[in-house]
Amino acid sequence: MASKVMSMQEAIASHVHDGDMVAIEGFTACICFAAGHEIIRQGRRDLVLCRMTPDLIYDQMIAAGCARKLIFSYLGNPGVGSLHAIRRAVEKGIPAPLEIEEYSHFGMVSRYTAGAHRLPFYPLHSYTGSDLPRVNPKIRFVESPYDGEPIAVVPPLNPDVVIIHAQRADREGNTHLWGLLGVQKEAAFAARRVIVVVEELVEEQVIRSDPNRTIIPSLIVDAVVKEPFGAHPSYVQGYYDRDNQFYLQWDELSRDETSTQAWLEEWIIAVKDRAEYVQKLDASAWKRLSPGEAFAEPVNYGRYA
Amino acid sequence: MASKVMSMQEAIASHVHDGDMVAIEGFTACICFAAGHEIIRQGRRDLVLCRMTPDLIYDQMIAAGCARKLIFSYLGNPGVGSLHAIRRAVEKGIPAPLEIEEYSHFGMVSRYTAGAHRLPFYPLHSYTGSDLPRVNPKIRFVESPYDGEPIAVVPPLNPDVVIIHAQRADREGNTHLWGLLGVQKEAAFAARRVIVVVEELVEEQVIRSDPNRTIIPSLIVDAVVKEPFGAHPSYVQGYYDRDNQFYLQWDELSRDETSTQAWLEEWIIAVKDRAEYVQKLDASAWKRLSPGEAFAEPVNYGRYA
Amino acid sequence: MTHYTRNEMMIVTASRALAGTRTVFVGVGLPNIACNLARRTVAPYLELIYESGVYGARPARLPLSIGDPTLVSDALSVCSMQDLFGLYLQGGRVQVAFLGGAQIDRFGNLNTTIIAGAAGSLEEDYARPKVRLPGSGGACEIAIQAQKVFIIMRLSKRGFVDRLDFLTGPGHLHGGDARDSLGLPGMGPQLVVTDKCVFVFDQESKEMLISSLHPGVELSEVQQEVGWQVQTAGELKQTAAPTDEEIHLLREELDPQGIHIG
Amino acid sequence: MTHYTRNEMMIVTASRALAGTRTVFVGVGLPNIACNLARRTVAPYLELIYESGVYGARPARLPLSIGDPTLVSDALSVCSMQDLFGLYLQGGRVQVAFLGGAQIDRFGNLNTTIIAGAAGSLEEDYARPKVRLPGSGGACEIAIQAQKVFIIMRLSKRGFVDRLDFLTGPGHLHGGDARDSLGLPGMGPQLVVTDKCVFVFDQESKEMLISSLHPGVELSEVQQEVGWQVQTAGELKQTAAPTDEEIHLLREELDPQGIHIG
Repeated sequence: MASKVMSMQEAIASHVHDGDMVAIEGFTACICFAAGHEIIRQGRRDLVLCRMTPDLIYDQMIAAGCARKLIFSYLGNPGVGSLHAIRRAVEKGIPAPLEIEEYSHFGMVSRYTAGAHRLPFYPLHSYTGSDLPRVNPKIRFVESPYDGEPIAVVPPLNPDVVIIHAQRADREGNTHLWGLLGVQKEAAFAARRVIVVVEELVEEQVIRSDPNRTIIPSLIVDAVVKEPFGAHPSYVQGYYDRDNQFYLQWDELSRDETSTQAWLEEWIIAVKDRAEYVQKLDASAWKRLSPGEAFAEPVNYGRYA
Repeated sequence: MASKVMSMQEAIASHVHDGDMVAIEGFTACICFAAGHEIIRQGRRDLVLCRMTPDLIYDQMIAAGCARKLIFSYLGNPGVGSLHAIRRAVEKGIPAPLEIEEYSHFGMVSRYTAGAHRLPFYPLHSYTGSDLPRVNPKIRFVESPYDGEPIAVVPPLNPDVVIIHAQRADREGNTHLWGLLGVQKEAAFAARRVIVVVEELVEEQVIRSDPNRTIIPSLIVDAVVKEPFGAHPSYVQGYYDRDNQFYLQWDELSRDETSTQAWLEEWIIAVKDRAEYVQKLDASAWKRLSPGEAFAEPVNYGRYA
Repeated sequence: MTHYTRNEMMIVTASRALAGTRTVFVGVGLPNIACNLARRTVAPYLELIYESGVYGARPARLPLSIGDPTLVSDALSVCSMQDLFGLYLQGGRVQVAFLGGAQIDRFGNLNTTIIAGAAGSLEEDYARPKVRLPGSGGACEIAIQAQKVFIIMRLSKRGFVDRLDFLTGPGHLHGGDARDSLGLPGMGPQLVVTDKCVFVFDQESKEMLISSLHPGVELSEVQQEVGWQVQTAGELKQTAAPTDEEIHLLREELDPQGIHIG
Repeated sequence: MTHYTRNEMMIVTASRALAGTRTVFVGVGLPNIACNLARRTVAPYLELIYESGVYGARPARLPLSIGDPTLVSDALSVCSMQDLFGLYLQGGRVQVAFLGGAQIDRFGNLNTTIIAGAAGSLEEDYARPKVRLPGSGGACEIAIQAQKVFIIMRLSKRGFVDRLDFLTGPGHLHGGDARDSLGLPGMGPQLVVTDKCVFVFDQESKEMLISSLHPGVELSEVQQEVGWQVQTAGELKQTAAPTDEEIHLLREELDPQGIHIG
């Protein structure tokens, strides 16, 4: 198979279009800020953004005016507080009104799962007694044909593009991911197009040495981007830690629309790519964020020839 | 937590009772023949046996008269041919009539999944146009509340006991499994009681070094049995190969009821435990079945202290 | 006896409620410290479950969020969120879950979605909220599925309200057998730990009752911060103060930088 | 030209039908060899998918069964069967699946469940079969979900029947637009490769038609082994014989012990 390796610029230009439904997934870990920044730089508009936890990256993209709608389950700066830019959009329509479609975490997980498994709906024990179904008509109930009891269901979610950040992949996009797995596998299989962004490109043989670790197969991948530190300020298990100073800093600066726009200008618009962003960061950051080593115990798959 | 380690004798005596619904799972790999043999030795009766692929172990247990019912999706000696003892029971009622409840593979997987997730049913695109729903009233259809189209559903399966064979576990039952994963996780979470049988007992730290590899957590495990070669004549990835000579031999000897009973007598009833069975096997078997080494590439989880 | 803060009092009280518990669904912040304290005191076999996909975490530092890498390193198992919510929570494997919220009512129903403006209808208030809160996260299904829910919230009139602006996670709904009649699998809220007192729920009516006052707190102080006429559960007790050992564990081992206990 | 066996003719014909295919759902035996031959000839980017949970297998030996450890070692990905059936097959990622059966009818419907005795009704025949066959395995959902189904079966009057004893995996059902009207996602059977000829299906009626005869086979030999009056698809062609290269690959690399090609 031909290599799918390309630059982030090419990947976003080829696969993310105005009006697309886009999900940059990753639950607190492996959030591909590099892709979000490139989408802002390329000036995408009218996106429908999906993510369980919009986190700072969607706060930035919404502040930059990329999105018309947000599908989500938890709007927070994790462990810190509010997402001020999204709150401004929802509460006051600044910079523009934002349509929202809201679920619980398990509801979002179930939507991706239904999308990935090509199911018309996915059942879950949730929403009974909650006001959420009153404000989201897509949350419905069906009766079990066995005991007649109702159970909540959600419809499939099939984004146009899903962007996943991981530790390593080969040039075709066979991807090893470890640590928190979030909803990445389900989101990627639900997608029409998949962009995989990795810390390291490796030989196919590295992937084949541990096939149980392959969360995303080349079959569903359209582009592979090598972008070290591409998840900063979030973290990549075994590679770097969350840069909590930035999460705290964003909490301060994003309270004000002017300082928010100034930050976007300085750190995204005026920056060419992730390599330049990494250079612009305090060099000591990477030292501070570097974890110690803790290797998995060996596993023998055996040769059967 | 206290250790759950016990002998196979104790594990079967404590957790498998006459009339129980029992599943020894493992799709061609990691089939715990040692547990099945001990159930035969202890003379269990009226079991409801569940397994996607009954394989030789259920052929032996049914020939020994342990079961009154079989829930399954494929009745074959994989890669070889028929399961003759089960065919005798179904076609001729020898040694006793056997009730059957039949699904497709995905139907069985879905039943375990519904059981594990405590769902009243699980939807799948199958059975439409097939005669299977005509002979199994548990296969039903529900309408999607989104597009009104019907989709097949199956009800949860919650065995009293599920027995899983794996490469390694700690003394509490936190279990690493690699290679084919089959339906083991879903079956174990669906079970009321779980027996884990392993090739090696390891320190908890080995498990904690690679938490993504833990398919079954201690939380759901009731007994841990160390039983090297406990899956023979099936295989354990990285430990030993399938003993295909035995699969071929069984195909011959099991065609006849008398030679089947003689084999059960010689290799199960007259044998004290798996250690004795292993001793009784040709010593060259283990050499013949031993695979070469092929280790997974290292993975760093990092220390975050 | 060592002097202690209100937060320390809350944490210690919450940790003691976990005596004998095997599995707890943990949020970050106060619940995380309470659970780690319980492991060292009243619940040595307690396993921590995080919605991010972690079972049996052994955090080497205070996690910064519910998905901190320190929760993964050295955990017993790390799985997808589909498995975590499906197999652990919905599978009925979670004995106790901690929840909190911006608003709670007398039946332990929680709101983490919006603070309403003046629009008047739920749908309009939702569309144009005065304050947009984080939303459910996992709270809606946790409230429905966990065997027991323990709530940790600071006592305040803004929080303990007569009527929620939005019902995100169901407690006992309108009370009585409301949960049972809707078939909700979990037992719902059993305990509300605040910085001033502890509430339990009446067996029949499922209404919140003051069970004990923290040392030095007067009943009127509690009444004043609750938006409905709150009753007591039999004879009013005093919450036992933290022991020296508990305070020592909190300050020396669990939160040496004083981020949450201060 | 090298002499070849009937099995080699079947395998080579099946392998050529995979030209340009990216993903194939493989059974053991003949389909496995056909797929591995296709990878080396007409479909270099073909990835093998096994229902046991394997994507992108690179077997170092002939697998003994659909779950051989040689399918795992060096595979691109190995997942649970829930993921394999849900994400790959039901997810619509399988372009071609190979199936076979004990019986097939003119619309490509397959029976792998029972050979009926004399009871008369489906339910009674099922309860007391003359021959109990293996059952569906994954065949029922594969027949429904794979984009295209290719069937490999030896031609025989016992197998090519006017009426199935049991319909395990749906082909084109009663023909015409039956599949579409039931909403089955896959296109159903497209090809039947036998040891004597190749069948295709009429675009409209969906009835099986003889498309080509293998070298040396007469039309009457085929007619004689089919339990209904079978038509030809336009002008009857002769199946191209195996090339020396194909035969060489089969005998030297893919089945050196002659287990399947003999």
